[in-house]
Amino acid sequence: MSNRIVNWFKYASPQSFYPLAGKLIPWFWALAIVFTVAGLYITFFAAPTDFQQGEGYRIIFIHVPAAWMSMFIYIVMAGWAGLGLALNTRLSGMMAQALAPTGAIMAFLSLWTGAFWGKPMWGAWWVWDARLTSALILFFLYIGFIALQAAIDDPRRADKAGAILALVGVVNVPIIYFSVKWWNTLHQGASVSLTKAPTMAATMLWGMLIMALAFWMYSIAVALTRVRAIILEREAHTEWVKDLPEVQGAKQ
Amino acid sequence: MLSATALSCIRGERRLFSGLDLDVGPGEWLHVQGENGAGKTSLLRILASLSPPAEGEIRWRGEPIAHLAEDYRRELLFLGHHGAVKEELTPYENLILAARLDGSELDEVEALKALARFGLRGREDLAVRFLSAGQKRRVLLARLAVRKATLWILDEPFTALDVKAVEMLSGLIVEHVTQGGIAILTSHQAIPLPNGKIIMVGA
Amino acid sequence: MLSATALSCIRGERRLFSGLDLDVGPGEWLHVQGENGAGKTSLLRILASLSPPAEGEIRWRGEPIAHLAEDYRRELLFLGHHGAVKEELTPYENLILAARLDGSELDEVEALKALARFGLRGREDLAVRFLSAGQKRRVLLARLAVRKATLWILDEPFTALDVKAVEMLSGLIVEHVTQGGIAILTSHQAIPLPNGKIIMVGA
Amino acid sequence: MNWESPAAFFAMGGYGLYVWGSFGVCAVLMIVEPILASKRRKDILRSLRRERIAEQLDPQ
Amino acid sequence: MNATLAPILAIIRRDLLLAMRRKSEVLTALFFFIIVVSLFPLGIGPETALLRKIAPGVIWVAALLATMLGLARLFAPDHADGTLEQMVLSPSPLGLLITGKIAAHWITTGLPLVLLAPVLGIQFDLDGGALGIMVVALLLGTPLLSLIGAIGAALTLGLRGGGVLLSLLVLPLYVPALIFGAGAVEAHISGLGAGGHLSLLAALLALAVFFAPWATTAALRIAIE
Amino acid sequence: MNATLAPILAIIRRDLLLAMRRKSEVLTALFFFIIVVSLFPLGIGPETALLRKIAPGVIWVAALLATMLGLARLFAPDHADGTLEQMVLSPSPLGLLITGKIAAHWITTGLPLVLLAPVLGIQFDLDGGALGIMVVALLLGTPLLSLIGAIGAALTLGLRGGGVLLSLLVLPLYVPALIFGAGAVEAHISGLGAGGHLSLLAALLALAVFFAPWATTAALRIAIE
Ligand code: HEM
Ligand SMILES: Nc1ncnc2c1ncn2[C@@H]1O[C@H](COP(=O)(O)OP(=O)(O)OP(=O)(O)O)[C@@H](O)[C@H]1O
Ligand SMILES: Nc1ncnc2c1ncn2[C@@H]1O[C@H](COP(=O)(O)OP(=O)(O)OP(=O)(O)O)[C@@H](O)[C@H]1O
Ligand SMILES: [Mg+2]
Ligand SMILES: [Mg+2]
Repeated sequence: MSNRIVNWFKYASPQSFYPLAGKLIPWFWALAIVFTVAGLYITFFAAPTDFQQGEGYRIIFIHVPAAWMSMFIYIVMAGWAGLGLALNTRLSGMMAQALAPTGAIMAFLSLWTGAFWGKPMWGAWWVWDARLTSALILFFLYIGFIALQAAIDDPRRADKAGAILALVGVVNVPIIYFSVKWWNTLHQGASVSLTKAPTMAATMLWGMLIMALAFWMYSIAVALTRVRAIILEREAHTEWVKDLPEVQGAKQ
Repeated sequence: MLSATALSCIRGERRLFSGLDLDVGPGEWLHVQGENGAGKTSLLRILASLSPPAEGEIRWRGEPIAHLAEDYRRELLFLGHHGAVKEELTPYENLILAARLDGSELDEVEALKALARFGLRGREDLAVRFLSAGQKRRVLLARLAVRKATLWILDEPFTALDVKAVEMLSGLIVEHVTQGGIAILTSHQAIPLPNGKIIMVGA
Repeated sequence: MLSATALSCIRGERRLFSGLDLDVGPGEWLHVQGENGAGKTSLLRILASLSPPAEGEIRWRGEPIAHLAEDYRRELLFLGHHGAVKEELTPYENLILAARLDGSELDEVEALKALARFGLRGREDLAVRFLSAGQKRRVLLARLAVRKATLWILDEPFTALDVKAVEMLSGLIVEHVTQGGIAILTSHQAIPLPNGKIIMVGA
Repeated sequence: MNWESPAAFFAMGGYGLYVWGSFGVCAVLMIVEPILASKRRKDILRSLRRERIAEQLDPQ
Repeated sequence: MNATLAPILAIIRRDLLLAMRRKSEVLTALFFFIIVVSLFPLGIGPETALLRKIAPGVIWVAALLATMLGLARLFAPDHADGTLEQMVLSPSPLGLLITGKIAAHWITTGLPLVLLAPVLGIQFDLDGGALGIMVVALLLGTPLLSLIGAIGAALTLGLRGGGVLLSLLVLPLYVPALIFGAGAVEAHISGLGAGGHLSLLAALLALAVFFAPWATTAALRIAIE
Repeated sequence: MNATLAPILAIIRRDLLLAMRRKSEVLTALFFFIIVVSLFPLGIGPETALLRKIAPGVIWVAALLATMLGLARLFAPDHADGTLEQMVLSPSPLGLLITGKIAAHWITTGLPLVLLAPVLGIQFDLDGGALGIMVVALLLGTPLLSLIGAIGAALTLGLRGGGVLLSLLVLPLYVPALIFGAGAVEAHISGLGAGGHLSLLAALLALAVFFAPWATTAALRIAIE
């Protein structure tokens, strides 16, 4: 029992996590590529034309996974941040920092693909729909987190400040979501409303799920790559980094 | 009474000092010496519990200061580079407010006496921002005369003071120490204080 | 070369000094002395043309400085309480930018040499806000080594400096003066400078 | 296969701009992001190696 | 009880004294509010019907920006002159002192806005009932803005991009307050009743009262270290 | 010519370097703009027709506030750390240095707003032509905002209520820019043609280019003394 805890903490140290991440990264890349290929096949070849939206609906296969990931990554990020604050482990802050840009990109993608979908479907790049608005705010929360960490030089302080912000944000995300939803439904104007996508054929559902898996694997792979860079940056002066083969190596 | 063992301090990637031990008891004062950038200010802030040491432990009356918290802070008076002096307020108001922050009400007469002692007679009601560099420092230092604290930690208290003020402040410190207080201070100037302990930081 | 006649200065309703005459020529330095709040800083700012005197006139090479304007400022280097040092920039960048403000491009080697001379080797690329109190002052003072100016007006240049830096700065001032420059400065500390002119302000 | 020709595939039934605008940006970001992330690691590794060499060159 | 209240009151008194000394600060936060609200008719045009429709939104956004403007100076002066250090070293718990500062901030910026809002509402041709709802909503909402804002102010303390970074952090968090606050008035106007919105605002306020001082204190400790 | 340009360019380079060092500052002024614009729909409601109507006004008010927010830091840091004194003592004429500072302010705050405005216009469902007019109007208007703002920033330098007093001084002066700027877009939408508004904006800009640096310099000299 206690043995297992010790084991867990072992991987919570940057020193042992660094090589572990290095070993895991290729696997996640492989999975990401496999799922992407399969997902793209379903997207463009297996899935039939939608009778209502023509070919335009195929955007859904990246739009929805991106939207899901943007929300999921924020929660994971806040989780790491909270763990770092509570247990004072160095790795947690680094993980949170590594996840933020990926989450921001996912949020951006959900906005971008949504806009490129909205234009042909609704005739507008943007409407102030509840879901759209809260996705936009989530994007701002990511940018705020990144900007705050970038503005603090001392990494330890940056981690703690970022953790507080992430926790405050994670409390607020559902509040924001429901408030926006309520705001929108209470006085829905005569303007466009979100036309519900037609009940999806099984292929579509599968396509979306597989693409979501691809996005998931991709996010993990990138975040691990980034966390390795962050570990090196922060631990540059330590002995174990100086002893790494990458650093010792005769490569130019 | 205040003792520290194996303190070390890291700023950025630079190790300012390590393995630093110190021990000051009642009636003693400690002169922290070292070059510019040696880490004196950093050490004083650590001793005042404003920032944690990279390694090592600090004890006050035998207890780690991290545990004591409030009980330590109640006995401590720390004056740093920055004055905690509000430029918009008068010296008198500054003194009153500082006392209130410490949880005590300052008597009017006492406040005026302290200011006069620091040569601010006639400037009690002038906003601090009009004062000269030395007068600003005096406003800050006047807290020494009104706040009852056992441990004084003073970072370069003598800067910007003229000769008379330096003597007066030295007198105050001597008085505090002979009454069983403790003072820890830094200064690059020659100061007219008798036999204190000395600790070198850095190098 | 710099002469002032019947200067007076009023702050609020307080007359800090009046009827003050001074005259410094090439190869001389002037020590402005006085208690805290006597009006030394005020005098230096007046001499640097940063604020006008209540009465009196200041002449440089025989001409009133008000007429000379740019021609006076070109020969003048004024360093006050505030550093004109940007906390976000490194010492190196600060030096380069200050030179550019004076209308000259500073050579990289020269800048690094000046910083090294002021004991900032190894801190050239660290943002100033991480530096210690004394190191910040050194960044400011490094301008003395790179800017060619005849008249130096320095307000408490020795504050916060350690013993070694005080000596180095004194050396620099002596060098400047023996090469025919002029220095006007204030300081409450004892400073290792030989025979200068002295002027008392206030009281 | 529901595409008659590559041209039809790229036209996306008239929605080409929108579909490829979405997938294109998505692809670009997902290629650039990992490149930037691994470049960040390579940069720090390079400076660490340089530091090590400088240390060895240092006398004493 | 007294031991809890005394430090809070001491800080409130101190900050009010400082605000009085800087006189212009309180007044001008108010004027900023007035000017922003008055700018809209200039930018949008004078149609009364249109203006009445956007009035609650505009007033709330202006209140939000006016609060935010003062936030940058909530802790910054105390940080720069070392008072914050002295507060950390004070025998009173830091959390109480911080609560006092937040309260003082509300008294000097939020409260005046609440008192002035009806006048501005009249400019936009709102009726009596709507004005009443607006005041109640602002009374619940402005403390919420101060509380949330304090977290942002503490997090960005002493940072380079300070002032503007602060708005980036805080404004997204202000969204629920804005929606329920402006929504309350609109709901009243459209005859739906403002009760739901107001109770949600109150619930958010209650949450913030417990949570925000804690987060602020934690952030300040980091800034000082 | 070169003697005129050199100090201006030196200051621009210096201020851009500082802006880059404070990284977040440029980006976040932009985000402030985005967020303020996005707040309005939240306050007012999501009706597209209504939003399209108020869009030019909202975007202009937001541009104005975003510019104004940066103004407080236009001279204040240089004043606090003594750089302004050194500028006064510099052999180059103060007026030129100040012109450089104003130009740098526009490059770091005004220009990004101009570039971003079309995206926000799209959110409010403006059509291509209106977007074009808006960009031109902002291109003429934002330098005007920087120039006028600089006067206000200089006048309030070192004063107690500084930041907020500044907005009190500057916002009324911004009113013509707001009216013609937002008016241009509205005139275009209602089919009246934006030419008149735009030439008035250009005339104001020409006036300000000559007048504002001089007034700013005079105000700064007073502040320093
Ligand atoms: C900028 C514009 C858009 C943004 C920011 C956006 C955002 C989102 C988000 C956050 C989700 C996940 C919500 C959830 O799982 O509860 C989502 C799902 C979805 N969106 Fe969008 N969206 C946009 C435009 C569109 C458009 C134009 C359409 C279709 C015409 C659309 C159709 C869908 C569908 C079908 C789902 C999945 C349904 C579900 O999981 O409930 N979205 N979008
Ligand atoms: N991020 C950093 N990276 C490297 N060095 C740093 C960093 N932050 C601070 N330092 C160094 O830490 C030291 C801090 O010194 P401190 O302020 O304690 O000096 P001091 O002894 O009080 O000096 P002074 O006599 O000048 O007041 C300085 O030498 C500074 O250059
Ligand atoms: N508005 C005012 N009303 C009255 N006195 C004022 C006013 N403004 C400034 N003073 C006084 O003017 C003097 C300014 O002195 P100055 O800063 O020149 O002194 P200094 O000789 O440089 O002193 P230090 O050695 O402390 O630097 C101070 O005594 C200050 O109290
Ligand atoms: Mg120090
Ligand atoms: Mg002085």
